[in-house]
Parts: sequence; C-alpha cells; structure tokens
Amino acid sequence: MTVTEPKPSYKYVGTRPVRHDGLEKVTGRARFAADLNMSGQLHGIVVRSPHAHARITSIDTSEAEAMAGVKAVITGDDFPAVEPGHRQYDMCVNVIARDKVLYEGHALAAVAASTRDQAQAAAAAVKVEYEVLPAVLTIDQALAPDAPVLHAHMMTAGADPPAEEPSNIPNITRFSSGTDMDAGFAEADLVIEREFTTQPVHQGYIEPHACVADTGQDGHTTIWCSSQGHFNVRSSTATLLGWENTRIRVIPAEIGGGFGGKTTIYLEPLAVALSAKAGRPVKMVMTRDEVFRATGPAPGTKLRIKLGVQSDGNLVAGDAYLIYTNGAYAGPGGLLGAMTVFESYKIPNFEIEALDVVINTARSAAYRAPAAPLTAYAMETMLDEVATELGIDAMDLRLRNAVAEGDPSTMGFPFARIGFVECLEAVRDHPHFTAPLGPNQGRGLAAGYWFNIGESSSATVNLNEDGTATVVTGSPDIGGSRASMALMAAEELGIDVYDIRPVVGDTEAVGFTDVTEGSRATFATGMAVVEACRKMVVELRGRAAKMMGADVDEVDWVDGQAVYTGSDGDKDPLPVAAICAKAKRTGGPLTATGSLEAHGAGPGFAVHLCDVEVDSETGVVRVVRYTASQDAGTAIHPSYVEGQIQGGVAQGVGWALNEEYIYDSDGVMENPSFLDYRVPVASDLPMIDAIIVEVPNPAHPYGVRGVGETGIVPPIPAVANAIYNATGCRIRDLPMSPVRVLEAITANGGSNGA
Amino acid sequence: MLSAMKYASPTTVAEAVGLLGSEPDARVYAGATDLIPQIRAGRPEPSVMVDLKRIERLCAISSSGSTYTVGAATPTADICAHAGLAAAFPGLVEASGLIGSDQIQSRSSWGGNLANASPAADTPPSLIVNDARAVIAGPGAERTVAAADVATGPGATSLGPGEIIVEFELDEPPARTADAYLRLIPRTEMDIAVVGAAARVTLDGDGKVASAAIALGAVAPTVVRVPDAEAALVGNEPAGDALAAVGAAAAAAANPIDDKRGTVAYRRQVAGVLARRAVSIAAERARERGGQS
Amino acid sequence: MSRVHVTCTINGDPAEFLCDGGQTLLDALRDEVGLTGAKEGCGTGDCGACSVVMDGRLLCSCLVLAPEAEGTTISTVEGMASGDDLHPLQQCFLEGAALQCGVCTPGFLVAAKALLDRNPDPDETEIRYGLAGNLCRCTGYDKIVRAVQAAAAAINES
Amino acid sequence: MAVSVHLSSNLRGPTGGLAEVEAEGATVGALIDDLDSRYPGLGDALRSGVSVVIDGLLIAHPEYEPLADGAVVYFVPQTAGG
Repeated sequence: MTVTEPKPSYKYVGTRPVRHDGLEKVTGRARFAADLNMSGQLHGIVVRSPHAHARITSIDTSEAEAMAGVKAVITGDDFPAVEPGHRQYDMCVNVIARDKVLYEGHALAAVAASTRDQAQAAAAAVKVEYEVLPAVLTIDQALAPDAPVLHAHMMTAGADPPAEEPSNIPNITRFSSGTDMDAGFAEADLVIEREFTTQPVHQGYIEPHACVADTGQDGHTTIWCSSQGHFNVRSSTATLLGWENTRIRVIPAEIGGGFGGKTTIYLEPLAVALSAKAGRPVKMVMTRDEVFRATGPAPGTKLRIKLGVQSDGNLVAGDAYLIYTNGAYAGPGGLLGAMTVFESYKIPNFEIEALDVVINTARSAAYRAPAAPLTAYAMETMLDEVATELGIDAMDLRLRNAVAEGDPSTMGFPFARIGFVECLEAVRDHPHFTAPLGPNQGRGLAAGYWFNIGESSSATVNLNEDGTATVVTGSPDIGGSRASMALMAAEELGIDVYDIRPVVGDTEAVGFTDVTEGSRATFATGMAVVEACRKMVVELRGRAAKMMGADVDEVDWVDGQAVYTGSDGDKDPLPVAAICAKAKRTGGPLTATGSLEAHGAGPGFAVHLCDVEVDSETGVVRVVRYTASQDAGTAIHPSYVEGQIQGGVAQGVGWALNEEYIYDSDGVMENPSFLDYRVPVASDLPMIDAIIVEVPNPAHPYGVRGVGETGIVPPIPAVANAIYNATGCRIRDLPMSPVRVLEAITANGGSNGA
Repeated sequence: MLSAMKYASPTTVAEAVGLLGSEPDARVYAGATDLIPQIRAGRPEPSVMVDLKRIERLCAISSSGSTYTVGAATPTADICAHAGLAAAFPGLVEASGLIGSDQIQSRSSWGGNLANASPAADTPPSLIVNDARAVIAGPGAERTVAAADVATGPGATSLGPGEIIVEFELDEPPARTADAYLRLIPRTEMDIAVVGAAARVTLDGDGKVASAAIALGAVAPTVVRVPDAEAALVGNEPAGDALAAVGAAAAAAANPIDDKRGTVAYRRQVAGVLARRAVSIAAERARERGGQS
Repeated sequence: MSRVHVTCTINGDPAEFLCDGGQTLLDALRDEVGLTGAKEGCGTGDCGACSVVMDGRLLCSCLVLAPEAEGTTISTVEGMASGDDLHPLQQCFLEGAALQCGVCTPGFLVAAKALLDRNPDPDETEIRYGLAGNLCRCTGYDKIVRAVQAAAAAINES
Repeated sequence: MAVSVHLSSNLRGPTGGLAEVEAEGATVGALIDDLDSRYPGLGDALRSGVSVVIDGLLIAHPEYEPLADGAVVYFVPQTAGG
C-alpha cells in the first residue's frame, strides 16, 4: 500500500524488477568474503584479551612462532605508534591493543599459519602477561567519583567549566531553545519526568567479518572483504599501517548484512600485516563468538526526560538528560541522542544535555539510526502516558505536535518538505488502526525520526556495443541498491532495466565513494548515477546529431532514442543500440561519469502500530500484528523499500523484547551466541504491513529520501505502548523480557489490568 | 579445532562398547548438537568421536503391544512422525518436537538429550513422568534403569565408564491416561527452556485423578518430581483448588538459580503456572481418550 | 595425520573428498569440495545458514562431522536448480524480493525445500515454525514467508 | 555579502549565547573567517564537524559554498549514520 503525492509518472522508477544480483544469490554462487580463497593462502587467527581491563606487561610470541605451519605472528609493536589526539586513535588501538586492553575480546596479537587449526593452536601459545585492572562495566560505575579512568588522556569535551582532570566522559553535548525553562514548565498543566535504562545490543548481521589480504613484494596489497564501504577500508587500513592509501586496493565481496556494524574495520590491517610478514595471502574469518565479543554493539543508555504539556495536548517544555555508553572509546551516541530526542515535535522550550561515557566493553559501532531508537523509546512512551493522563487520543496528540515544513528543528533550521504528518495519517487511515483487539491484547503507536545523510559518491556509465549499459558505483549493495541504481539509470537513459548491468566497482575501478551509512546509497550514489546518465544523454544526442547530419540542439532524447526535432524533413529516430553500434565512427566509446558531494539529504519519518498479546502469568509477549508507515520520498524499488521497513521492524522488536548484552561481574560476555543472544526468528513475528508514504525530497532528482534506518526507530516504543495497553504496566527498562514483564505485572497487582 | 580427532562409526553395540574401552578419551555422540558447540567453546577434545547412528538398534522404534522400544539415537523428527508414540505419549512427543529447529530435529535424540544431562533438557521430564526405562550397555551385562536415575547433576550421569544408553522402554499407558509438556522460552523457538513442566494424569471413571506424575525441568540441577502436587490431585477433579495446589507445590519444589536465562523468583512463579497448565492439558487429553489405551 | 576418505553423492553426482576426523561437513563442503553456497553464520546450529539435506534429512552442516557423510546422499543449494530452470522457491524468492543481503538465502532455500517436500501446503504458521531454525536479519521474514507460500502454490499447480 | 547566521545552541559559546548574528562572506569559508574575527573561537568551532543548511539544503562540507547577499545560513552539528 502506498500513499503518494502527485509526482511525475515514471516508466522504471517505482517498478519491481528482479534484482540483478539475485540469480547468484539464490543459487549459492554469490561470493561473500569468507567464500574467497587465494592460491597459497594462510589462515589468520586473532589473540584476544580474556580480561575486561588490563595493562599488557609482556607478550611472548616465541613459542607460537616455532610451531608447525606458523608463518607470521604480529602484535601492536608491528604497527606504527599512535598517540591520543590522532584523528583515528580509537580505531587504531581498537583493532590491535598496544599497552592496555579495554574489554574482553580486545585484539592484541595475530597469527598466520598454513591451516586454521595450526593458527588456532599457535594463537593459544602466545604468552601474554597482564596486570589486571578493575573493570568499569556500567554507566554508574563509570561516573562514580573514584572510578578507575580508562584513558589517562580523556578530558571531557564540552565541559563547562573546562575539565581539568581526566575522566570517563569524552563528551558533553548541550542544546537548548535559549528560553526560560522554568517559565516554560510553568505554562504546563501536566509535567511528567521518567527514567529509562537500556543495554547494548548487536547489529546481528548473519555474515561474520572476513577478509583476505595479499601483500606483494612490491609493497602493494589487495584486500578482498565485505564492508559497507571499501574506500573506508582502504583509508583506515592505511592509517593503521602508516601507509599511503594508494598502496592498498580493496575489492568488495558481497556483504552479508551490516546495519552500521561494517562501517568500521577490525581484521583487515591484521591480515595485511600478517601477509606482508609472511609473503603470502592471509585469510581471516571471525567466529560468531568473536563477532559478539569484539565488534559493534550499539550503546546502552540511561535516559531521563521531563515533559511539560498543556491540557489540550500542546507540548510546551522538554528537558532531557541522556547518557550513552559507547563501550571502551568515545562515540557519537550522546550527540545523536541529543539531536533526535525532541526533533519530531514542536517544543518551544527545551534543554538537552547528553553525556558519552566509556566503560570496559567492546567499542560500539553504528547501528541503524544510531541512538535514535532509544530516545524514541523514552519520548514516545512518555507521549503515550501524556495522552492517557490527559484523555487525548495518542494519534491526535502526535498530529497536534508533529513538525512540518517550516517548523524549526532542535538545531534551529526550518525543516524543508517532510512527511511526518502524512505518515501519521497513513496509519490513522489504515484498517489496523480501528481493528478490534483480542483478549489479553494491546495496541501501541509510536513514531520515529532519522536525519539521513549525503556525502560523496561516484558512478560511471559505460554503454556497450549492443546498446546495453554498465553502471559502476562505489557503494556496496547491502540490500538491493544495485537494482535501485539500475532503475534510475533505466529511467534516465530510456534503456530497459534488464539491459542495465549494475556493478560495484573496487577502489581502483570507480571514483571515491563514502561508506554506505546514513541511508545514503540510493540517495547520494543514485544522484551520481543520474548525473552520469544525464551527461551520457548529452553525449548520445551529439553522436546522433552527427549520424543524422543535424545540429545537437535539434535532437532530443525520448524513451531511449534520439529524435530529430528540426525542420529539415523527417529523420528516423536512432535507438541507443544504433548509436552504440556506430560509436567508433562518431567519437569513440560512450562513457560518462558522475561524482558529487550530495547535498540535501531528506529527513525520514516513520509511524508504527503494533499489537501484542501478553500472557499475564508468564510475562511472555507475542507481537501479533504490525503496520508501519514511512516516508521514502520516492520509492525507487518499492519491494526493497518495504524490505528495509520490515527489517527495521524485526530488529526493533528484537531490541524491545529480548536482545541485550549480558556480562558477568568481571566483564566477560555471557551470551555470545545466537542461542542466548536472541534475535527474532520467523515464528516470533507476524506479517509486517509496510505503508510507503511518498513525500518527495526536493533535493533529489527523483525525490529520494534514505529509507534504511528510520524503520528501526519506532518499534521499541510501539511494543512498549502495546504492552502497557494490554497490561497496564509501563516498562522503562530494556529488554522487555518475560522476566521483566512478569515482575511488572506482579507489582501491578497480578493480572492484565487495562 | 577438532581436526586431530578420529571418527568411528560402529554398527553394533558391542563394537561401540569395545571402542569406548580401548580409547581413553573416546566420546560417544548421536546428534552432536551439543557436543560440537561445546568443543568449539573450549571443552577438551575427545580422541575419538564414536558415532552411534549407524547402529540399527539405536535408531529403531518398535512396539511389542504393551511396550514401546525407542532407540536412544533415534532422531526426534522420527519420533514426532511416529503415529503410535504420538497417540500414546502426546506430551513426550511434543517435548521431543521442541528441541531446536527442524535442522536440529534431524539429529537430536532422547539418549543425547538425557546423557548430555543439561538441567534444562526438554525430554527428561516427560520421560520421567511416563516411567521410561533406559537400557544401558557397557563392559558388563546390559542393565535397565529408570530414566530418572540417569542424570545426576548438570553434565553428570550415572553411566559408568564405557557405558552407553542403547534404548528406552515405555509401557503403553493405561486407560484414561495422557501426558503433556510445556516449557517457557522467551522466543517462540530455538531457545533453551527457562522452565519446563511435564505432567501425566490417569483419571478414574468419575473424572477424578487416580494417579498423577509431575516433573519440572530447568529449576534444579536435575529434573524435580513434585510429589506434593501429585498428592494434591489424587482423588480430586483436576480443577479449582486441586490445580491451585499443584501450582503452589510446583513453585515450592522448584530450586532454581539466577542466570542469564531467568531469575529464581521468575522460575519459581512460572514453574507453578506451567505445572498447573500441563496438568490441565493432560487431564483434558485423558478425558478425551476415555477407555482407549 | 591421516585423513579420512569420504565417498558420497552430492547434488546427484558422485563425489569424493578427504577430510579430518573432526572436520565439520560444512568445512568439508566449503574447503574440500568447493561448494561455498552453505555459509557459517554461527557454528552452533542456531542460524541455519549452513543448512543441507543429507539422506533426506535437513540439518545444519556445521553440526555434522564430515566423515559421517560416507555413503550418503547430500543436497546443497547448488543442486536446487536443474540446468537453466530455477526451482520454484528460487524463482519466488527472486520475484518476491525475499532476500536483501542474501547470505542467509541458501540456507532458507534448502530448509524451505525440505519443508515443502514434507508438507506441500503449509499455512503461514507452519512456514514460520518450519523456518525458525534459519535466521534472517534483513527482511523481517515477511517476504520470505510470502515467497514460500507462492512457491508452494506454484508447485501444487504444476 | 551580508549574511544572516543562525547557530545551533551548542555553538553559541563564542557569541555569548547569541543564536542569530550577522556577518559577511562570499562563501561559507569566508563567512566563517569573518565570524571568527567578530567572535574569536567561533571559527574553530565551525570548521570541523559542522554542516550548514542553506535554503533548506543540508550541506556537510560547505567551505566553498557560494553565498548570495541576504543569505540565511544555519550551522548545525554533522550527523553520522548506520
């Protein structure tokens, strides 16, 4: 189901062709990183810290080096020293620890051997001596006055007055309306203040990190790996090694899920260093256990929000105090939390303070709309509470306060055309909104917001001799973006979408392209494709003019062919294939590039409606119906837009109900497997009805907004509000597991209340 | 990992027992659904993995009319597909079907589930309420013990060196008898039981409970029988106060731990709920079954 | 160390490989036979990305020792299509956009085929429980379930 | 080129809390230089990790972006994503 503003009618954009890389993926032939093998390759294994916080006093690799099959052993000493203050210091010392390990699973050495078993045995033989330090495992511990300090150099940025002593707080971010908060709250008829806690969660991509690196005697290296951005793999790896970027070529493998977790690197510099030392290609593949312990969790939080509302439902004041743990290093959690917490609603008086804190757990990585699902959890459940308290319909409350074009964002600028109200209305008008509920069921409504970003992208369009086109871009295809690129190219060139071959080019085959993050691939790389195609059309018109003996101004490009519009009688139109066939005689190969820094990423809004059924005797919550609207701007390939929405919902539901990192008292992760880190399985979910709202982004030639991230923002509060509706219990700590739900129901008097 | 291990696939019980006697670090397995992950997680590697699935007797289901014999390595997928077992022991068969995914069902077995001795295993409570017997082979003569006597603690069994479970024996239940099994998991599939409860009920001609057996999983080091609950049912209709007493007795009998999967308080409370519900389902089935056996 | 010689049938063709006694079938298929369609997502039987069918039984090849394959018949995702003709499941996954990153897709296809072989007309709940051993983190399962429904209908029609 | 400059609230330290100030510049880079001369320290704050919004268009790396007389420029923190 699609809600559409009037827009141009397109021949290809908005259709649902089979994706171009689909055949390889349903036949098992697609090559993901772990599927690649190089002649003579060795196998690399990482040595990891068993301690959450320790000083490395010595590493003895001599025994490991002498073992059968072992060709190279490396430690932090094999990499250039890096000092705090270096732009990528955190990334560098996270990939391989130097003097200190900061979490259980922190890499500190690596071994390459002829077989994986030999490498594993040798890794176990690397002797490391530690001075174990007290571990800081929670926000409260990190902020305690006598807390052990993780980084001696960490002075709080944004502290007022400026920090004089190191602490576990890398950043404090403050935003405010600059108005009198006391007066703002004084205008309110209802003031509520609530606290929330959430635990780190993992992106949970099914493909563990993997790469192969081959360093030649000429000092150049080639890396095959899966990532969300191979140019970033190149530059980050080069930074760690102290090399020039251009000594490294990165060839992207298919990527088996990322969700933000593959925007950074872990293995590649180790594989390159091992390969350089051994003079052989080195393959490294993480186990699932390593993925959980040493990569990507999204931050845990403590959030406190105070809202002031007038009796008619007008929000008048908001005060937010947000704390994000980004694991052992600084991260953007607090800033992004601060930028999203009040962004969806008109709140004239607001004050936001956000802290990042470091603790002895794995360094957090981006996860789909980073930080926003948690601020939405707090804000949207509080709005639900406000609606209940004031006797206002939850939908009406949101419609009354929703931001629209021209309203100021938290950052001060006025929003361009956005589709929040349209998303709310789409859900309000959906049959689900008024459908009756069954026994023990409850319904929850929640909204979500995400910025989306632009950044740099490149594309090359090559027309082939037969009139087909190859479109090369630098964005890895993490969920169907090849098909989107082909659709936009087809629309521009007037060539059938199946006559377009979309290709992800390596770092030496296409222009620089930033990481696929911030839902930017279809938006920004799509713009580069459109730019290249438009240049190509100019070129095609020129070639056709030559063939027709006409002036280029007399030739239009219509539906894949050059059409003569001049007054010199009739001339047959020239289809693209005819022009391609004569390319050699009209000026040579037909190729065009587009490369740009994309401006005008359009914010995305989403509104979700969730029904749950709660077993009040066991606390078990089942999601029984789900509807999700989202403003896509324009859906280039609606199936994959729906897929992004549905995937975001599933991840959000998992986050709401069961997913969490569990550590023991020493900071050792207790659930590093898919058995006990419980991502949703097929039987946990109903069908997810995705409503695509299309309020075109004025900054994109086809109106595209990013769609990859916003869908994960509303599910947590939607589920929480549904649980409240079913049970009368407000649960303000994640996950809302059976244990926690039953505790709440028991405390509330024992049975389904509402 | 694992590469140094040898693999053996005996085709007779005697051959399997012989292998276990000759190799000090030999380890038997049927599905390996627990064993391979345990070794990957750092458990010491056996020298030989002895695969029991090529021994016909360990994978066969037969019935003598009054007794079912089920090979200890029989995949639970086969057990679930067996109409006779499903009719006679619906709860036990449901418990069998709950072990993991369809993929795991191809490999999981009663023998493996019991000998792995996880406190949270799904089938032992149901085997126990149905008075299943385990036939054990080893260096000495074959012996038969109650299934309840096999697991002695987390990861520990009463099996002697070189002994394996060969098969299980289950007597056809008497008239007006049925069982049920319920477990609590956070998701709908793929989880380890946070609490499991098995019940078997025999009704008399008046619909009152003639005998009952109730056993709980995941709330103690081994399966817990709940004699107080059983006593509360006998002579009463399985409803009202009697059911409430079952819940209370089950909660009281539970002796769980706090861990990553649940808390003491949660497991106690839910043990009572599941025991009560399992009794209700078993009793309903027993009523439906009437005089058939 | 001596390796084990295994003779079996893979995707209809006779096959032989050498493996270590403790090597998993998944590693043998990927590293010894060269069939990389089955993936290792977890190594503990929890994600189903390594699903194959051995002697008619769907299983996680990461939990099978490679020597167990001796004398067996194995089907992997690489054997699903016959020549140029995709299996209806493959076709319906493509047409229904039932894959995003595609890394779980081989496991889902193998498991879904096993499900339909056993139950040609499953309802939504049966599909969801039947595929609960296969994790997908991209799609939310919606389009996968619909693709299996569509494939079941296509098979039953033909 | 007189330009109206709006600062998100975390960038207002050097202006003594002023949210909206006037400055001059033919490009965003020149504008920042001018702002720095008027409000010492503001230049550093605006040169890294800061985007602008001009005419509703979010621009992440705006140094050479041309400005028309009377332009309205919003300085906001740069975002990231997953």
